[in-house]
Amino acid sequence: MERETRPEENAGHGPALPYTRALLEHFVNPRNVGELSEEETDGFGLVGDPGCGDQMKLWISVSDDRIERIAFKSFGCPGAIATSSALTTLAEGRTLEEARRITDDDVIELLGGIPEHKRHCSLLGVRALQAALEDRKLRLQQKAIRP
Amino acid sequence: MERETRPEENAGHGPALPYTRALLEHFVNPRNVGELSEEETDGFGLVGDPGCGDQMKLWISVSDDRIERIAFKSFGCPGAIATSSALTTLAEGRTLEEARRITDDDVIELLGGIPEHKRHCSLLGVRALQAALEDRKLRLQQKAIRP
Amino acid sequence: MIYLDHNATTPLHPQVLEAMLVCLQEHWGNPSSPHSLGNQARMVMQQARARIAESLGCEPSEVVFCSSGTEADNLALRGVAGALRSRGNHIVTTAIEHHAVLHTCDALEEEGFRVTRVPVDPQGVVDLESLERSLTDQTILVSVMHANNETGVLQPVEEVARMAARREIPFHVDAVQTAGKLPFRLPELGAGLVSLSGHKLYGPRGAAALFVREGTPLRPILTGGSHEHDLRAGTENLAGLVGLAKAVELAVQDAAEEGRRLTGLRDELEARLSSSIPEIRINGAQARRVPNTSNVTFPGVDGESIILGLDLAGICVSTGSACSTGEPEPSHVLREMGVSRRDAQGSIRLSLGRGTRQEDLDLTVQVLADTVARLRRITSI
Amino acid sequence: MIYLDHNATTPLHPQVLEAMLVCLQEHWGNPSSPHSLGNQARMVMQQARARIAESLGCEPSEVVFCSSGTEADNLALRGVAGALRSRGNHIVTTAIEHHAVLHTCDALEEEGFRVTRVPVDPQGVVDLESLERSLTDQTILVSVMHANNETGVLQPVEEVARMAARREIPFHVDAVQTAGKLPFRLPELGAGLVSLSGHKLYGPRGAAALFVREGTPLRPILTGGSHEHDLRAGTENLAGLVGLAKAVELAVQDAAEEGRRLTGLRDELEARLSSSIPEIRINGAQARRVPNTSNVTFPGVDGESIILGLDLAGICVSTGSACSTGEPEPSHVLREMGVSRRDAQGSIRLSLGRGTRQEDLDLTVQVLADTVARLRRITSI
Ligand SMILES: Cc1ncc(COP(=O)(O)O)c(C=O)c1O
Ligand SMILES: Cc1ncc(COP(=O)(O)O)c(C=O)c1O
Repeated sequence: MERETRPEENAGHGPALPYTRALLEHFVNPRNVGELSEEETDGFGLVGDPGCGDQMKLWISVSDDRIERIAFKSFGCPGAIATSSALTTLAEGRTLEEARRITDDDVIELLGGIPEHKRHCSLLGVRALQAALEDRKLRLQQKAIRP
Repeated sequence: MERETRPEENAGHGPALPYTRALLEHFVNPRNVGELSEEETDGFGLVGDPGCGDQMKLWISVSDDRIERIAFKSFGCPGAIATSSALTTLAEGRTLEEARRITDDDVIELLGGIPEHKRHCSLLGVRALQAALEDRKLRLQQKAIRP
Repeated sequence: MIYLDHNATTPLHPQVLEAMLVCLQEHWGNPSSPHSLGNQARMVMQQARARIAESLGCEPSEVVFCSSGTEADNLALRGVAGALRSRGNHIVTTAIEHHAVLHTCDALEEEGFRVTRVPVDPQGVVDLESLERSLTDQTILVSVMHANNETGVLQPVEEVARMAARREIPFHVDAVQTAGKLPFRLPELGAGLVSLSGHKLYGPRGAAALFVREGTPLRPILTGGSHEHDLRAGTENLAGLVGLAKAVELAVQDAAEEGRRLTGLRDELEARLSSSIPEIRINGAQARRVPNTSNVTFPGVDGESIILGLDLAGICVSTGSACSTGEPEPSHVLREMGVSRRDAQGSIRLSLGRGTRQEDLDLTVQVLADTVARLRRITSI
Repeated sequence: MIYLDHNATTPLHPQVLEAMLVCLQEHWGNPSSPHSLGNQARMVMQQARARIAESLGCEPSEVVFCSSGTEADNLALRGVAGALRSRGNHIVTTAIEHHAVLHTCDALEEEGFRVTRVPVDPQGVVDLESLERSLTDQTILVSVMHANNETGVLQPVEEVARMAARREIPFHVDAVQTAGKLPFRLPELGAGLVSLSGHKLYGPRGAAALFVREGTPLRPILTGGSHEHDLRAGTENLAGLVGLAKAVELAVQDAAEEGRRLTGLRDELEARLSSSIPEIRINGAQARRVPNTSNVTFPGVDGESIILGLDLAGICVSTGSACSTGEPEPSHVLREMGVSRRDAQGSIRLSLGRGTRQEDLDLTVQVLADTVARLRRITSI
């Protein structure tokens, strides 16, 4: 179901937008924007088509099997930015196992819903995190091979 | 040119109609409605398609080469009724020669104009009069042959 | 003024005007615009659609907004013809449809379709047997009006729906004259396509709708942006749609009660006309009819002259077949019912509505009796 | 609210609303009805038609009222294609037309017509040589927009008109974005068909017009009653038409002066944007443009995000290609001008209008600079 703010709800309370307050908040004040330095980075994910459409980069720093720091940069629509930001707040401080189990629906729930046609944007964050987690595994394997 | 009453002219003065006051007056109070008896009749004209559309019957009584009495009956639209009535007022009291020269435009002028798509109705009256005048000629000829 | 031409058009319901004004002044954004003004307009539009769907008993996604009943009919006919051209080329309709259907069938014939126009009986009801016989495996569309605009005579659309459904032929109902007059819900008609028009039910001109049941094959006739589920392009006339939604809602709410009231008034009107004017005939009186319509023949006089006589007394009626300008052709509907050309020319339609009161009809009967008597004194036949 | 999306739609001019209200409340008769209320409506309609004709420099009989610019475009394209099908099957248009033209061309292709979409140069101006080369003896229609809705870039329609006239090919101009913005008179365009739409010039939605020059072959796409010189059936949306007439009249009166004012504001806006935001590009800036439109690329950021940033500050702008719902496709217009997909995604359209004041633009520049800077800090590219 498409989550739409009904006009009545908005009467006189700012713009009538198809987004929830929570989503707008993450769009205006995205959390964990930025990059991690090469040394800090334990995993890195890049998703989206760099030639066209939305794109997202995500860095994680892991300590004690937990995501200690997370950072992202995103080229994309409001949904992409907000869901990326929301995803980082969900992932931060979580164990790797917990992080792996974060779903699109978790992100959507945190934001109180997202317009139907923007759902696919919310995939980006979760997919970037999965990619970063995979990347971390690879990096560990590589370290194990030539220490 | 179509003669249309402009709405402004009508503001508050009765219905906005495509007809002139003069035409409406003849429609509401047609002159010379009726039939002449066989004895009175010197000429009779019937025009229009009895199976469909407008129809008009016209009687004249002639004395001293003048139309002394004229009467009509009409099945038809307001234009047919009003122009028939107007025609009879034009013809009444005229010499036969004058009557023969009455045109559609004379009738239209008397009525102050008629909507373009009603023009053909105005033909009926004039045509019925011509027919009646022809009929009179025939009757005279017949009388001459077998008196 | 006494207005008895509600089948031609109706005045705006005050609540409809009010809803439209809010929209014209406040929600004037383009529903396709990606900002708050546009979003607001889009939400208002969704509400209008939902409101219509609820009033008529269908899904919001099944409502396609159009600009007139004529466009809705064109979309139904041309839309199905375009979509099913490869399946067959035969269309079945009736001989008494509105010109929006009949002339569109003429146009489709020019494009190579074959059209059967099923006749009606003397009461103006389509001949069901003849309709059923006309269906072939080439038939891709059946289109039958719910009620005729000139006589008010109801057509057995439910039975036609069953015939069409048995053969899986899409069925279109032109319900322009019944929507808001009869308290039906769309599924009861059994049609995949149903047209209705705002200005016939106290809504605005320029706003109409085609119900398109999920799965009905339809190709758009207006292409461009992806409005109206990709079935009808063009920036939406939002104030019109909001007005239409309000009008449908109000009309459907009142349909049953108002229908009873109008049936009473109409029947009384017809009784009085019959008793005070000799030789009149009520066309389609033996058939089921919508409550508000009465079509009367006054032999020997011309309909236009009666209309003008009434008009001069402040009473608006019409011949039924609204003709844009020029010569009124005798009604094809009455002719199909077996009425002579001359009697068809001497017929008028009285169509009652929300504003009609008993005293209006009292005056109407009196003026009609006088007018007809006067014209009969003049008549040459 | 600061509204800078006038190319998407405009608010009603108060005088337009006033004219519509009179009509909705008093002149609600059906112009086809044969009584005084109908006559009055018919006269009001004739006046509206005459007023439009006078404002645009054509005959009243050459104005065909429609329900939207999209319908006008469809009538022009499908109408000529239908009328001249036997003479040829080739249509020439440009690659940057509005979807109302381009998607209609797609539909005509499915029906067997061949369509050439002439490319534009990097400034968004149609390539005249290439257009002329594409004309064949099978070409039955040329359709070129007067100004593009996304960039405001004017097309050399007068020259195209001469090319088409030399070969006696009907020429259609989509003037939806110039009618009322530029002080032209119809004969200057040299086209047999010209579309315009009410809601782009402070008139109502649901009202538009197609100018059809005497003698232009055209087959109606909506059939039914004989409205609009038999070129467009359907009971007329009288209030809409009256509003359209008033809007056209007012817009044409003010076009020259308002054009100068908006050109000044627009040029100043672009200068300030260029000096306060690095790396921006104004699309089509070297071409002749309508006065009110500015299309700007902000490399590295997403247009939708800019729009939301502005929207939250009460400023309404759009990407230019209004998309009904769902994913905005990067503008086909910018892509045809050689803009990369990603830069097209990072472009917005600011379209000024009657209500736009210098201080609105001051604030807009400031908010835009902040928003773009913020988004650029987030961006991954
Ligand atoms: C039965 C019927 N169908 C279609 C129409 C056409 O609808 P509209 O007047 O909205 O074009 C009408 C009314 O004129 C009608 O009565
Ligand atoms: C150039 C152009 N043509 C056609 C249209 C379609 O007009 P309308 O919105 O009235 O359907 C528009 C506007 O959307 C336009 O900008």
